Amino acid sequence: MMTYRVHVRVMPRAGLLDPQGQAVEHALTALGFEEAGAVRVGRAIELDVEAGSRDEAETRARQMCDKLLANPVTEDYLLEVETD
Amino acid sequence: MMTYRVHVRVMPRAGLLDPQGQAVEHALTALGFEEAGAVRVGRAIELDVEAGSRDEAETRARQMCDKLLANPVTEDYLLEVETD
Amino acid sequence: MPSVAVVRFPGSNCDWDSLRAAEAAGADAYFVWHRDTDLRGADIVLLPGGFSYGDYLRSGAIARFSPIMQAVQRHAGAGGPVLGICNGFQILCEAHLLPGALLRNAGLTFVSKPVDVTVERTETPFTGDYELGARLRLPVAHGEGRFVAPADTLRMLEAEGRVVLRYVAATEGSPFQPNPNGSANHIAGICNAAGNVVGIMPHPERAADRLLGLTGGSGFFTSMISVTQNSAKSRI
Amino acid sequence: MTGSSVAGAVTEASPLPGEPQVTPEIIREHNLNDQEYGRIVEMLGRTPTFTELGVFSALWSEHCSYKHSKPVLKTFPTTGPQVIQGPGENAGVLRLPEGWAVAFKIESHNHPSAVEPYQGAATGVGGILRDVFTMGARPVALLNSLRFGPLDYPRNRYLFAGVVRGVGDYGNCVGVPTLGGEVNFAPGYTGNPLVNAMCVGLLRERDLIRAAAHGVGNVLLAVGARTGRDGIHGASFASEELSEKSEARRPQVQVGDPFTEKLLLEASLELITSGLIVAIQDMGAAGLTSSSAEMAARGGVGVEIDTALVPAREEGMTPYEILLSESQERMLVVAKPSRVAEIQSVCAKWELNATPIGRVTDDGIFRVRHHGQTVVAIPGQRLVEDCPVYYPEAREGDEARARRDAVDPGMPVVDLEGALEMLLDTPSIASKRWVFEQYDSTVQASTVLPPGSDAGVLRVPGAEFGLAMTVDCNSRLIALDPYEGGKAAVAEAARNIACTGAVPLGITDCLNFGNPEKPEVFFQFREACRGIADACRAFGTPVTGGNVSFYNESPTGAIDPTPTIGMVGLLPRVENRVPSYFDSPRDEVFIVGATSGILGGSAYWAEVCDFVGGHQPAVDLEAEVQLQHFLTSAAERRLLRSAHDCSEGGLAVALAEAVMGGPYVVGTLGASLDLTGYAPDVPTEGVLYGEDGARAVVTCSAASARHLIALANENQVAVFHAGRVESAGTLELQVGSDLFSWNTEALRRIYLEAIPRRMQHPDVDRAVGE
Ligand SMILES: Nc1ncnc2c1ncn2[C@@H]1O[C@H](COP(=O)(O)OP(=O)(O)O)[C@@H](O)[C@H]1O
Ligand SMILES: [Mg+2]
Repeated sequence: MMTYRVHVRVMPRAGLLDPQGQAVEHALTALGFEEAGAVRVGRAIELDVEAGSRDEAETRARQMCDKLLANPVTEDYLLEVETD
Repeated sequence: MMTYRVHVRVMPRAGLLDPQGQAVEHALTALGFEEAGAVRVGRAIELDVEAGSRDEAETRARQMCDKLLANPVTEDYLLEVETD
Repeated sequence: MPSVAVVRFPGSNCDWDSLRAAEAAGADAYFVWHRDTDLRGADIVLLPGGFSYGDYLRSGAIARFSPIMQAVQRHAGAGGPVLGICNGFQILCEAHLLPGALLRNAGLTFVSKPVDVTVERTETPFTGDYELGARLRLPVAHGEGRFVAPADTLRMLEAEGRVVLRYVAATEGSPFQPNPNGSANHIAGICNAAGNVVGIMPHPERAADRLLGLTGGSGFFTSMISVTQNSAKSRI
Repeated sequence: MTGSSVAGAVTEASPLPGEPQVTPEIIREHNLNDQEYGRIVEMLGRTPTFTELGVFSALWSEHCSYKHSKPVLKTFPTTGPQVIQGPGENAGVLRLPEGWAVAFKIESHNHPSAVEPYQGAATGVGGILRDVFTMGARPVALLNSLRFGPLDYPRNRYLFAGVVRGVGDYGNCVGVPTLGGEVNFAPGYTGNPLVNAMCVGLLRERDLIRAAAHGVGNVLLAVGARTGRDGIHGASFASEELSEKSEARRPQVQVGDPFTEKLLLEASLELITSGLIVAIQDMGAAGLTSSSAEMAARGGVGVEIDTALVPAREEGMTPYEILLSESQERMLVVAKPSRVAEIQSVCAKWELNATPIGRVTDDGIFRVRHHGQTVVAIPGQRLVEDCPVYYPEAREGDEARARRDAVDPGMPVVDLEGALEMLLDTPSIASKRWVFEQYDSTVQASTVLPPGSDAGVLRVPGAEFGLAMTVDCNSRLIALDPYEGGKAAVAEAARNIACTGAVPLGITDCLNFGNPEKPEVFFQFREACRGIADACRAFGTPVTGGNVSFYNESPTGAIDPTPTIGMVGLLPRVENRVPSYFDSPRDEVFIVGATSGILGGSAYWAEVCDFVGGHQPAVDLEAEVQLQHFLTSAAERRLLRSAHDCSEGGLAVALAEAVMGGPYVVGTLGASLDLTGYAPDVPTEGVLYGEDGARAVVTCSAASARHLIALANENQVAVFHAGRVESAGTLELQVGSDLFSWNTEALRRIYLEAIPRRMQHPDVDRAVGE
């Protein structure tokens, strides 16, 4: 058994209004960062997963996302297992 | 000028209480994911940055984090510029 | 006397308000705990407002897995009336008893104020006592009340007349925005295909008493009583 | 065994291996002066251990020991037939009808909010909620009093937005409605905002529980959240001493978890009403140290704790850290050993841990062990009560006197008609809808008069009576004349209560001042308290508790002195509550109370003439009492359609607010009023904008007018019939030959938009993304 650090990014589904992203973009521009655009704001989740292998860790993490961490109706997620 | 996609992860500073992370960990365990632990929940921000070079994009993105995207008192951030 | 089970999750905070409103309408109302596994033969189920599990991750996302929710699923599947108010609505969506999702308000702040809504469907156990198109003033108090659903789902909801409450602008010169949270199609409440499961963001239990200034909400509770009594009669 | 003990040691304790030596530097870093340290050595008969030093520095801090304020606070009236519990407990308690009682308290969280507005404000609300429910009361209302620098500066907008969000998110989640508050903006608060949170709770009198440890051999349990390194006193230096690398892991910021608070609330009330426990107290400022030491002192017993037993959130926490941590959402419970199992099962139901960490002892010593080794042993009573008390010099500052004696306000920037619009656009006077719309004000389905009224009013399910509450303080008046200003703050609170028809019952106070070691600051403090005490005596509203917050210093010096008054009142029949706004056309409009037209300290001079100074109107306590009687008896006889007090902005602003109506009225009213006869020999600007107290604008039906006038005469209050409410949407005021006219809707727009307009900046909250 090994411990893997897993990083999950849960983002609002493309096309769905993202008021937070808009507000941040608006604020960035107001602060003089005109070069910023297409801002999206989502959730970042980090966790340890005990598993026999990297692949197993990833599979389990996917199950966690499908069941709880992401809402299939409105969100997409990306998953990375840290390599050490 | 090029457009770079930047990914920012803003996480609660280590040692700070993370009630949301606690609740998620608790829920995962209740759902039978005993192998999950040390859960932390933060924000994931994605944005385009127009810049002359990758380094410049990263420098500007850092400034955005310091000024707006992360709370210097309670949060740490990690920054990645997408390579294409 | 119809029996009403008010489900208490850790973090529910409109549990007493809902219980009292149901009792005032003449129900035999009692609490069931989220760890319970049966509803003690309730005719009607109320999922009250609040912040179940702190609304951490997504409102309703964790409460959905409470043991009691399986009993609620069975009750709903058998056509039993279920009303989710505010956090209760969010839980019903997360549990897929209702379509769509409730996201952070478009204004990004918590919104607590009275709003005007119209009753657009009276064939539900909770709106039968209202006139179709009736205009009610009810308080909202939520940070995540923006209803969203895929375009085809929205079309279906409209086509099947499953929008129960819709935000409207009040009379001329009124201070009300038509929509406090940016909901798609100004939707404030919907029901499932059978019409027995209803979710609404406004709080009728806070608008069922003259002394509190607003009375438009009592119909939700009187309706559910009449319905169950009639269906009881028809069974005899 | 006690390396550090000297001949004649009173108690024995030994340093942990590797803990810092107690050096003069360390002593200074603990903010203990020579006199205080001398008393410690005398008390122990030896050098304290490093951990003991931490304990002393916490309990002998200004916040816990009141060493600069004690003598002054003793001058407050604290007794009365309605008082069940005065100062000294977690909250004051007053008697209500039908076996009910009200517990209430106000607390400041200024410095944490200056560092981290969101968490600072949120944890401030959490702390005051716990103070109330540890008395056995269910929190039924929150209020908040806020002060910031002007909204023209991004930092101030950021602080304002973050604080309001923090106050809202916490109370909303726990499910306690916010019924009122106040917000003020002035340069004096730049860099040092004030965040005062008040909580009101209801209990059956028989369920009252006090935080006094009893019963030798009884168990101490830690209930609720685990203990982390949050907000450890002096952690900044201690961390270097204890371990270089761990520095980064030692945040000062306390993070609130309102979800756990809600569970803690329900569990605590269940434990109290079921009679399972002996005593309970919140682990607030100075955490485990103050809660255990204070509970022991109140009960005249000793306690013994093993810090190794305290559930910790992080690895390798030292006794020093565990004792001084200010992690939120924790309670300390005292109970009979035989009850522990039942207590743990109640807590388990609410998903909380209850862990035995120590016991009550008979030797009166505050003793702390770590894995058995004694690291703290201090005589308990003396630890809590023998901190040196100081009587600082008090001398009025010269520029304060100069400001008061100044005569020439200079030229107004607009005419008298434009002045009203300018005042309504002033954030301190403008509608606070932008604020209270972020607070759930209707949860618990008992809100009878919501924010936007003179005072918040709630009903008690199953009871006839209602409860009114408000917080008030006009710091401009305190700065100019602390004694009169102190009286004025209590008078305004009482007026706000009486306008709803309620009888003022008692107060809690939050005394926010600068550095008390400055003579001019201590003068403000002493005089303001004298004014508060005199007003409370006159009104029969005892002080039941409160909080002192010193050392509020902004870059430009001390903050404006701000003794916030939180008051509760009783409405014998809640359905007699009186709204603050004109109700229906053709109602008769009366102005109750007289004016001298004095403009000293007025908002008119401050905003329109940019002049803060002059002599303010003296507060006539007699007249205030008569007005209160008039208002409450008029409400009792159902004579009033509306009542609104005159405060900042004077009569003109009060009339405008009454005409504009509540935050959500539909349609607009108007009024055409003739004030010519009201104060014939007072100049027009004084009539419109003077800020004499003891006044209110009231309306009644034509039929009730006679009775209202008769009642006013009975109570010897001047009553002037000014005209009628009209359906036409204009406010017209005739004063002698001058006629002023405003469009009600236009005034409303100014009044409602003043704050949102300024907060539209996208930089409002660096945390828009949060
Ligand atoms: N921070 C706040 N939270 C809740 N309500 C508030 C706050 N600030 C102001 N209010 C409400 O706005 C109204 C006007 O406040 P204020 O100008 O202080 O009135 P008054 O001068 O009569 O005390 C009151 O009903 C008050 O309760
Ligand atoms: Mg006020």
